[in-house]
Amino acid sequence: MTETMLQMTGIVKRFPGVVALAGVDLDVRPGEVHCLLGQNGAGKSTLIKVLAGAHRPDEGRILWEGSQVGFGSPVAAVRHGIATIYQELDLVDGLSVADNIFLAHEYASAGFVRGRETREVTVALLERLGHPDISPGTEVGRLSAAGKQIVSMARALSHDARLIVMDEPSAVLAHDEVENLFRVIRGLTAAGTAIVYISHRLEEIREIGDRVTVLKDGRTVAAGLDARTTPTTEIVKLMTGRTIEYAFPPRQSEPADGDPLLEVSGLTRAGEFVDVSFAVRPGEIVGLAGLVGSGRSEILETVYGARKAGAGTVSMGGRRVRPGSVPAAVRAGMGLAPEERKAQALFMLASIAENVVASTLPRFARAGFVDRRAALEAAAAQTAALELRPKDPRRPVRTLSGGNQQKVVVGRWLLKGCKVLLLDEPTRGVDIGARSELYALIRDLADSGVGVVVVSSEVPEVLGLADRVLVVADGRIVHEAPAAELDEHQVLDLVMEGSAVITKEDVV
Amino acid sequence: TSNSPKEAEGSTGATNAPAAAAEGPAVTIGFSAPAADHGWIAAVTTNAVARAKLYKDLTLEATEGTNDPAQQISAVKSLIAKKVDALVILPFDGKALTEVAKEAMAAGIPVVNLDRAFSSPLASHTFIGGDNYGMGVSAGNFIAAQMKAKNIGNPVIVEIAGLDNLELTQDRSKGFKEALASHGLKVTARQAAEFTAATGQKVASQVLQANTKIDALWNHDDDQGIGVEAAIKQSGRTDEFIMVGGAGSKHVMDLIKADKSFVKATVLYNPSMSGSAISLGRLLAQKKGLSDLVEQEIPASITTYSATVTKENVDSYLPIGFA
Amino acid sequence: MTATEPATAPDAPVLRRAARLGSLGEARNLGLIIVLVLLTVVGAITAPGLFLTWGNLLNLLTTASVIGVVTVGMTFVIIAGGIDLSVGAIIALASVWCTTLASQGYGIGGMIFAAMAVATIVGAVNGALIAYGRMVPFIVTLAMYVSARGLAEQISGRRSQIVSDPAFAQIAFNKVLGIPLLVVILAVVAVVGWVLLNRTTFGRRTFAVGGNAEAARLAGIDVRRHTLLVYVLSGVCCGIGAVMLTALTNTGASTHGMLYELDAIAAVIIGGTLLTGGRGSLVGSILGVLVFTTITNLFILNNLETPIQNIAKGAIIVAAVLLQRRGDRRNAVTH
Amino acid sequence: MTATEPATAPDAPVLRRAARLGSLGEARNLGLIIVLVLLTVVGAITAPGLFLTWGNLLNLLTTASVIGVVTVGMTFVIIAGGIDLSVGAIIALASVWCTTLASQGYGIGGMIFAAMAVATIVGAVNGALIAYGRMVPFIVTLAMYVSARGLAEQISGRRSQIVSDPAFAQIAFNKVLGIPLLVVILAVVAVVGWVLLNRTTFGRRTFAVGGNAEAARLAGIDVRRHTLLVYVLSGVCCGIGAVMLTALTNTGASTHGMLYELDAIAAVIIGGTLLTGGRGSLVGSILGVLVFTTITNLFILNNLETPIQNIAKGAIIVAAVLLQRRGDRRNAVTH
Ligand SMILES: Nc1ncnc2c1ncn2[C@@H]1O[C@H](COP(=O)(O)OP(=O)(O)OP(=O)(O)O)[C@@H](O)[C@H]1O
Ligand SMILES: Nc1ncnc2c1ncn2[C@@H]1O[C@H](COP(=O)(O)OP(=O)(O)OP(=O)(O)O)[C@@H](O)[C@H]1O
Ligand SMILES: [Mg+2]
Ligand SMILES: [Mg+2]
Repeated sequence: MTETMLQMTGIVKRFPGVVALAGVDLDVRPGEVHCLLGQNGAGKSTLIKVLAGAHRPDEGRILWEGSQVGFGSPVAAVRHGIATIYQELDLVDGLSVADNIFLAHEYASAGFVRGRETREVTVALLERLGHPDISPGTEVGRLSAAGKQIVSMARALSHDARLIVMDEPSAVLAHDEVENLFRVIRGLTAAGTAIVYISHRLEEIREIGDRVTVLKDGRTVAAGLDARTTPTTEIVKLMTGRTIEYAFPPRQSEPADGDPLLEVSGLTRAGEFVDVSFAVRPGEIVGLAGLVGSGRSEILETVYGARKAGAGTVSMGGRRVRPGSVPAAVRAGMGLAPEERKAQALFMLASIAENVVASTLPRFARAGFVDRRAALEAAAAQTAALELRPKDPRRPVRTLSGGNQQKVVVGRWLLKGCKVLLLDEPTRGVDIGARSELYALIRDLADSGVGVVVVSSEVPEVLGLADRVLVVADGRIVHEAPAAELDEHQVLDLVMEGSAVITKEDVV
Repeated sequence: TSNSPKEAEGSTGATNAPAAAAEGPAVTIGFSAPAADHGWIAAVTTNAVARAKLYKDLTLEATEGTNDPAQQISAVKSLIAKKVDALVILPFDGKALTEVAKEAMAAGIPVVNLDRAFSSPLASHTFIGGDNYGMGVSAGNFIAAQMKAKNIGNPVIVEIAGLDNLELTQDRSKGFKEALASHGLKVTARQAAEFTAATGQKVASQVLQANTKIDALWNHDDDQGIGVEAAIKQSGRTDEFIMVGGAGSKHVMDLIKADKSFVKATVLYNPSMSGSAISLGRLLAQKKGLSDLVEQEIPASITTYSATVTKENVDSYLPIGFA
Repeated sequence: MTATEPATAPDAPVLRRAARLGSLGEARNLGLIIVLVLLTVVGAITAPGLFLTWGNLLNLLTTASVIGVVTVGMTFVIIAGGIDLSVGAIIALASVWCTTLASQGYGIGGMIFAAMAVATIVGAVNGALIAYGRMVPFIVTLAMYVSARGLAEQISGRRSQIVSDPAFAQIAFNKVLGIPLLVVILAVVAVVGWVLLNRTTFGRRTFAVGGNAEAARLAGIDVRRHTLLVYVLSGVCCGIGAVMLTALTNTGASTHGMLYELDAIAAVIIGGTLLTGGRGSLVGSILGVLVFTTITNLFILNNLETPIQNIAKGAIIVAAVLLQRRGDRRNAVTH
Repeated sequence: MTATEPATAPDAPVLRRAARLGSLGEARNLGLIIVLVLLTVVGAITAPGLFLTWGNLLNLLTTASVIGVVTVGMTFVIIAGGIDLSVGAIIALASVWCTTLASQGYGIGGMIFAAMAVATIVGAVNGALIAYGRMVPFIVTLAMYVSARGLAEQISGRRSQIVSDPAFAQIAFNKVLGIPLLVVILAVVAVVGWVLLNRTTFGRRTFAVGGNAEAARLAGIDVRRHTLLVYVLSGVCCGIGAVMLTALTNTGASTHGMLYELDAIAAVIIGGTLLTGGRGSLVGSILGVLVFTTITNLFILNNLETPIQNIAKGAIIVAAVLLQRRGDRRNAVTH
């Protein structure tokens, strides 16, 4: 099938101080998976927001199934059969899963919500996404980032649209979840639904994509490339304008020794994780691999004192850290770049600079008075090191693209420079180019004697970056080994078995 | 109660020709009072304005009422700055406004202190106001007499006071308590409303629940009384006890005259005093005396007696019953 | 097109976690009920034969009825992420308007219509300025709070306007199977409100608008229209409240409804609704009203002095909330 | 240490852009300044020779001084995501406490100390209950609003207490280079507050705590301690305000500071601070106080009837905010 379903031409979108889109073209055919690639800040999300009627374009025209349309509002787009999964999971925490999925298109008679019907359809949708475990009544605010992602996918499926736009759906998902997602996508495309798929993971593009459009600085630099055959180097060159060998920095030759910086022993939180013990030595990078929901975030947050441990101890340099107190952990020299940037890390109303120096203020203060110039320069340096776009650290952080916001979060802790750095999904939504920068920076930190703990849902990342890997399944450390001695499949098997074993035990 | 201004003026007692009304030099009088957040203060303000309208030679500068001494001080200062010829001040808090009143006097502007007394004689040329303590006494005496007449041994007497954080409320209750005591009686229950019909109903309805048998009830304020009256009717206990009002609204006087309800009397505390205050202010401003007094001088203090209005004497008071 | 392959193993932690946590609303309501029970016990002990009487109970509910109705509207406004400081003023204006000689000329029907119309219009003005004028609710309703009362004073000449039509006064006397009509009205308004909030699309969207306006917009909700409607709803409740209060006091006065905004907001917040919107419970709000009313009732039955009442009241409120928090584990975060 | 590349200072065009954008605060403040100018023009026209006089100006500022000081504290509280309904009550309590015969026995020093001590302690209690008792600010400070005033009434026996020491009264009469001391105090408090908010770590953290408490906590800020401190700060401001008001009125009374909570919050919100916290401007708050005070002053000078005044007041407030919004393009969200 070659006829085009959607054709966007010369789309321009300006924001105060930035041109987000400087003339973008995009054409999508029925039943295809059309991948949208581009660096952080290239304009992908803005483009799909224009398509979804969430932004009004300043110029350009949209042809939808032959006829010109201008979606004044999200409703209009939905009515035309275009559903969207936004990058910033825009769900209502206070409402239940079912209510979120059917918000604004509820099953209702005379304004009264038909509860059972809603629940039934919700269950079906979640089944289809491989998550019968999420109950329709659960308040969305209680779900993990991953859980929320599932719900927004269910929401997109709930209006049977002919075009579904997915803005980095896999960013918060681990391997198995992505498999579910792809299974669903194949089902949809088989039925003639078109998908616009945004991701920074090339291997995913290879697996699911049909054609690729590449954006750079708000312009279409390439369209209609074949998703499977186009060589990576070319795609990366189109995206970044330079060649990046997508490789991890070399590990230090001899494994780290000396007394551990951080020692965790017997840490337990009812319902989240059991008897977690591990140690981190100076200059060592420890990776935590595991499924979504396996409790890695909880482990990090508990080590950091953000959650109170039910049992077990955390000590830094041999001294016990007061449990359940973040200030204590920070004083002891820990830092945590949390998982959910919007909820747990960013001050959306503040500037980039404010956000970057948030944990480092005392350094720029004399007698409590902040040397704002120094702080600003430090922030500028940090963001430049992370290739933040746009550069100016005075801009409000809320105007940044998702990936750039993530860089701000990580940048905050790289700047802080603590003894032990805990990173939860540090590369979530960060583009290829910036990733290798990030890896380099993390490795530099380690080489300077900092102990690093990295949680990532991308197994290759854990294996590539870490010296030692802990495999977490269902709140237990089921395996520990030097990264060199493991490969992706081993890890995945371990994860699955682990959970299998544990769940059996629990049943008994 | 009426809504048309004409009647309203009538009820301010402003129509009976004011003393020394003979035209004099044109003068301006500044007027400042608390926020009109309840009927009595509202009537005071309305009466002052109505009274002023009767004099062709008088302009009234009425400032926004406020319950914040700081604001009222500033208002008075503005009036001083405007070089008014006389000031009529009903302070939210007499003591708090004393200093600024002194300033005015020092600036040669005669001050008429209305109702709530300053703490220094230097602060005003003349005080005119009601007798809060006396009001309580009148109410106490009337009730005591009634009880004796009905020869009820230790009767249940309840008191529904007004805004309790005002000094005048304390004085009224004090007078009531001591008058009753002089007859060997005491207040069984005392609760405070806020001078408004709504709060009157709210408090009274619950006081009625708290006291299964009542012989007499004194309510400090007739505007609040509208609510109290409603509550009593709603409780159905309309002929169990007598009720005495306060201040003296036209509505209550009508009830007393009709003598068909439980409202048997009200002890005057009449907002028309603001009218007199304006007249005095005008005379001071025009440097006139009180021609009808033997000595021309305007007395330093006029405390209007808090008469008890009953069905015997109600007709003579009806004209000044406020709306 | 349904799932072709079997779904992967559910990740157990999510389930466990989800299961353990009760909903914020319920937990808090439980707390408030405990508080009410305790207050009742105190009442029974300190005012034997007075507090626990049918008469006192009905009177207590009657006292709660007006503010209760207002609180229902306020609950919607706050859940939708707004605030309405003008409720008291609207009641004053509506009560005055419906008791002018002119209105009274039309008899009870005309009076009720006048009150409802005025209140609804004022609510709509609030809503329009906030939704379409994109102004801060606090400021808009504060302005209305000043203006509406001013207008009420202007119209009434600041005189209490006594209701002449006995039929109207009857509203406060009538009973339905022994229950005062006013209490029945509160019950009806509360139930209707509850259904509207928890069983209709309007209610769902109210939560959405307050919880995440941007998400609501992206979902296709007309956020502005909804905001407008919520303030209209609050206005309507004030209109009903005005009719009730006018009947109860047999007057319309510019002094009616003073501080109702504070009482209503307090009831809503103590009822577990977030001042920032998006989460809340109407049952909680009603319980909040009952708690506050009961406290005052206890004081009056025990004939406490005003200052003591106030000191104690504050303490009791704090105690009540602490009690509530025990019921509610969710906000037990470490720091 | 961590930065691998040299600090790239933001390039020129970027800087210019940033400058053009301006902070929301500034934009709104500009709006308020325009409003003030307009009010001044109106004053000059309607009350020639009265409004634009040095005397009236000082009088206006003196009136603004007490509420102004309170507003400074309130600004911190609201930016930190809280609210303080108890400011007026704290002022009443402090003024009463510092004018008891006992306190007056210690002379002016003792009186000032008494006021400051009481206010600070009450603020600390608020803060402790909110930060460590994890209770809703609205409820805690509402309870305090009731209790503190009750306590004031209890102590004073509901009779205002005259200040006997002339030295104390002098506070209201003293002038510094022709400027009333009270106005100077306001200026000093405002400047100190501005520096604290905009130039110190404390200020930055206040924004952080109000903007995203969870993020602040994970960023290593001791959110609870900071919250406590913010309410203490508000208490201190109330203490200063109490001393000023007591000197101004030469009395301590349980009726002092009525509705100050509303005036202060209104000034803060109209000044462009978000009721939800995280963003705000102290300059805006002060401008807000001046706008409100000027409006009242204009009315006094123009001798309008109070009801009309109130109606107009509401209208003016709305107009003012609309004017402000023109200054502020950024919150023009697409709906
Ligand atoms: N509301 C806004 N105001 C100002 N600038 C904005 C706004 N939204 C986006 N931008 C800018 O537009 C550009 C494109 O942003 P967009 O979110 O589309 O990037 P993206 O391709 O989605 O990046 P990422 O891969 O990180 O999600 C960025 O420079 C961003 O700063
Ligand atoms: N059902 C749930 N109820 C409450 N909080 C949850 C729930 N599921 C996840 N979370 C929270 O969401 C965050 C993500 O943790 P998650 O459960 O996904 O474990 P994880 O191993 O960190 O998985 P990932 O980091 O890959 O998302 C954690 O803060 C966790 O507490
Ligand atoms: Mg994006
Ligand atoms: Mg996680």
